[in-house]
Amino acid sequence: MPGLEDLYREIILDHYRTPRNRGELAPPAVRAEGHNPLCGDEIQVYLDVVDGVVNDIKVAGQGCSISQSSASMMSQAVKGKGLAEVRALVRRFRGMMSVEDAEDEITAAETAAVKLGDLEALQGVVKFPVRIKCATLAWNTLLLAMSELPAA
Amino acid sequence: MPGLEDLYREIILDHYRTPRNRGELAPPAVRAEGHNPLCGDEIQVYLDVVDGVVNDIKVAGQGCSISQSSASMMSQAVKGKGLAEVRALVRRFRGMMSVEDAEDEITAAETAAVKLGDLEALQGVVKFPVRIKCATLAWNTLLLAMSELPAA
Amino acid sequence: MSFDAATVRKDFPILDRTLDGRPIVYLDSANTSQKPRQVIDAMTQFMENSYAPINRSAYKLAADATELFEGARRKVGEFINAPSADEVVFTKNATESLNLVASSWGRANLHAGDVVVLTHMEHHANIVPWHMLVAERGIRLRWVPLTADGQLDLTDLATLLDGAKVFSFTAMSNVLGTITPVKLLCEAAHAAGAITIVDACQYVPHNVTDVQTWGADFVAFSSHKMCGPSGVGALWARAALLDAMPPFLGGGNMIADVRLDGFTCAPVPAKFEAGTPPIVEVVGMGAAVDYLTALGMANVRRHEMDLADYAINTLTERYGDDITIHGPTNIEVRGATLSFAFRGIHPHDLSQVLDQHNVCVRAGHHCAKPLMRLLGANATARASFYIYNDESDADSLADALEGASDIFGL
Amino acid sequence: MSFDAATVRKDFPILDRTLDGRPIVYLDSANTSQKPRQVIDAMTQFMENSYAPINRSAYKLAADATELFEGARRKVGEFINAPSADEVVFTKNATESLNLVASSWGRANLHAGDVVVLTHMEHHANIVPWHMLVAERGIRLRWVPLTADGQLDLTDLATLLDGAKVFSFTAMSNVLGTITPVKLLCEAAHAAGAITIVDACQYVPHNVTDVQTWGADFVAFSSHKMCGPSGVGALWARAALLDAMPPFLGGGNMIADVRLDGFTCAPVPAKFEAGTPPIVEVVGMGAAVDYLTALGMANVRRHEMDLADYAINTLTERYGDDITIHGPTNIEVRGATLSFAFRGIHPHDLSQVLDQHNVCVRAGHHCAKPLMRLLGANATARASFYIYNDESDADSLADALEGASDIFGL
Ligand SMILES: Cc1ncc(COP(=O)(O)O)c(C=O)c1O
Ligand SMILES: Cc1ncc(COP(=O)(O)O)c(C=O)c1O
Repeated sequence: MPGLEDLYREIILDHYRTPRNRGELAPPAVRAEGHNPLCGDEIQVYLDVVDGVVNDIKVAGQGCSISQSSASMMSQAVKGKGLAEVRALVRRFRGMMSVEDAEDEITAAETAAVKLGDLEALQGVVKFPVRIKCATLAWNTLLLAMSELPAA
Repeated sequence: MPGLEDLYREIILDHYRTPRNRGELAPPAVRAEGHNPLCGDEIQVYLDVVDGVVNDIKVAGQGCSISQSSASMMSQAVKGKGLAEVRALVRRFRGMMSVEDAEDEITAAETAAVKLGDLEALQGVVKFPVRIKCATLAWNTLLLAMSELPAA
Repeated sequence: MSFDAATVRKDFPILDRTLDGRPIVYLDSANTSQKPRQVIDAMTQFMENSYAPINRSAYKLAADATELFEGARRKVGEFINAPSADEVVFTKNATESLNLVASSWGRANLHAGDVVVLTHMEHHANIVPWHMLVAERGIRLRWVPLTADGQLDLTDLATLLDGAKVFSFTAMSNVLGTITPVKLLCEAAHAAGAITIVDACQYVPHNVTDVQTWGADFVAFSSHKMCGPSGVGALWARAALLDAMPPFLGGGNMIADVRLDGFTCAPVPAKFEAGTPPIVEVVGMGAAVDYLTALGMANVRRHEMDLADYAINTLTERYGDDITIHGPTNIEVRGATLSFAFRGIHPHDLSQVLDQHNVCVRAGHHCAKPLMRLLGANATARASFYIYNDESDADSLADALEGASDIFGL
Repeated sequence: MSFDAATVRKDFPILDRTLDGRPIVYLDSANTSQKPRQVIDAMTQFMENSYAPINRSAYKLAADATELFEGARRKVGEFINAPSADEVVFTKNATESLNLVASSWGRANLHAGDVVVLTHMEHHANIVPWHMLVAERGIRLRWVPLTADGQLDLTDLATLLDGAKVFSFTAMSNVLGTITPVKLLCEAAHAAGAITIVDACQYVPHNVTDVQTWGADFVAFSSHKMCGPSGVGALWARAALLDAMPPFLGGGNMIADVRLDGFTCAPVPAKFEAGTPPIVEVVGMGAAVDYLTALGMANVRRHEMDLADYAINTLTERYGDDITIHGPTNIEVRGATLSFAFRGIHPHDLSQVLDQHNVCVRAGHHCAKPLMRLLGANATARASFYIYNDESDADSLADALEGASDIFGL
């Protein structure tokens, strides 16, 4: 049986205690809201994209250590990145969480090339299938926010 | 286990083969329709009441030996009777079929006093619970017809 | 794999039983099927070892139960070749599946004057929900008629479908045994711009089912007719349709958020699964799918074709004009469900007499009263065969009929 | 009769099991309860010996199965002191029961501007169906607020009920454990001319239920929370109300007649039981009622009061201000369902830590998001006790909490 140490790595708890990029952004930043129907977690992602690059991102809401730390790490990871790169990252992260995405224009090679960095710490979540939805909540909400960006 | 001879008494088969009072009556006779949702049997009872007495009654429809013979015997039994007597008879018959009726103005003594005559032959039906609905179909439809009589 | 009904039969404890010292000849599987040991055990073991809430709690026991439950969804999806397990919605029975479509898709898409096409051989479950929309919405119904041998008469199909929004039809008649040309019917409906709803309640238990080859939009069926538990059924539909539909029942599990002033829905399939689902029953349905898959649905179909052939021949050879078997004579387009009339004896009386020999057949309108009226009867007797039946059961039926006419002196 | 949880526990096979070498401390019965051997056996035996269609076929096997099925209806009716078993409608769960009322009674009786009164502690199952009618019909909702200790605040009840058509409320909160004064609420509603719908999902499993003393109009509950199988629930209602209501789902069993141009309904309860019912599950629910009746519901209530008392005292003595238990402190008006907050640890994380000790509690919004928002949380941890729990389970919970704060360094 996987132990709690697989789940609650120090870096996760650090992001949980000291979340990065918390707050809100005013329009024209887009806002998306996500719910984890299982535990009631709610998250709001504010995304400010300028010229196809994530200029700023903020995260608000309430949640457990996994969903909050995942959101915090995500915000760090995507800030300053181009949208294509962000998409590949989301795909890579969801892949690590064993969520299968349908084939699309992002190739497997592109996805595999993405560096996860700190996010690797969330790897242990896969052993606790119920918590996968906690870990992916911020990411799914990010996708939602991206889908609401005005067409370039 | 009860045998078929309990169910298919000779007098029942006689009424089935040669049903009495089959046909229809024109208005002002009232018409009521009954369905046995189990087997699809359908019955129509035409009831002509003059001065509180069953002047004429006819039965139409399709059904199994039990529902048809019960209808035939019923038509014979009620023809010429006053409505109060008919009600007591219905109650008595339903009682024999182990259908419990709520208390009403007809006393237990009145009900017990009713003679069933040939209808006693249907007694065996109680041992075949599924067929009780066949035996009572005509009687329930008679009640329906009576409830549609113009108030005296 | 070769298929041996005698071996299969051993898996069904109830068929080992005797009643009044005689074995049970169960010929009412079109009504509901018996349950193999494998399904009973799966349910028992789940309740004894693994029972827990689904999709709600986070502890191991609940996580494992959820995995078993969702595993059953995948099995059911694969059994009908659904593109994705998430397109499988669990309901309480096929009736609820069909009501779900009529109520949710119907109320969102059908308005006064819109046409829904049904057939004359539909089960009440595929008639009454539409009658309710006739009353509520003023939609109109058109009916595909039948040929003399109980197949769909497709002569005027294009005309009937012209301008229709929905074509809802059975894949196999529960009265006549007729198998309908589902793929062709779906193509015709789509060509006319109508969506298709397939009542596959009698088809899935007896045939290889492939919803993608059919090209259907909605497919409804029940667990209890396919060796699975009572209390659960399924609706398959294209994801895009389910996504666009309003919810059906409201409550827990089907929401993303609830506030004092409104709610938002969870993604499918949760959106259509309000409240605590039939947890044990879904797991049992998964076990039933495993059981049937191991037998091989092509083998099942072949077995039933042989059996239907044998039964029809035996009965007609023995009773000639005294027996009328409804539905197609061509075994290729019928299942092993035989409705029949015998020597003018009312089916209810007939079934009573057969029951003296523990031969269990259904007598009645089979929840298809419009079809009954067309057959000119208000009831038929119906013997329906399944995997655990063999030629001896057909013989028992034939033997038991012998005594029937004596009693009624007809 | 004296009540001994240790003896009761022996009836539940799953509680005999160990996970990773340790016993299971099941504290999630408000979510769904475990099943005693007696219920599992009743279902198994029914499937092995007596399974057959209900109310459709005439042979002995079917007649006997029908008798067992209808016998279960009588048992369920007696268990809640229904005037007649025919007033008991079997559904798939309490959620369907509540949807049935909102959809069938609601669509027939509620129009734009009509008022339905709910409370702030309702389960989504008693909120979302009404939201759906708000959207479809333009009815209006009013909400009975709560007191600081989680009881209904009845100060303005008369005003809230003024002009209302429906008052629909829970008899016991699944989050706070609060037992509401059902009789008084029914009287107030009737005085205002409103009908009453009681969500008794959390009440029936834990208390003596008497729908006649309550004076309620509709009462909904689920089998799976009262030691019975999943896949079945019940709706009790006054016969006159059921008689007057339009049908809910359309299909087999609920009809008197079906023609090409319309249909007529069967009498209740069949009118509301479309399609093949959860046959085995209804029989199992009857066995659960027998089981609980033998224990004595007054004993069950007394046991749970003692246990709630013990658990609350143990937790507060041990953790003082580090733990906040929601809901009433007065044991007379609460059940043994304890929602709590602990040292600022998110309930989801808390439940994960408790799970390391096989202590099964639910973490989440408990399908009561509006209430959660009022509590200022988006989730709580909830430990809910039942007949098979005893003081040792409360101790296990208290012990397991010990380790929780270490991990989070809070
Ligand atoms: C063709 C057909 N459709 C629908 C149904 C309804 O299925 P259920 O009673 O399981 O809801 C049945 C079975 O009764 C059927 O034979
Ligand atoms: C108070 C209350 N009402 C309704 C429900 C819904 O019950 P079910 O999920 O069995 O439909 C529940 C349980 O989830 C509940 O606790």
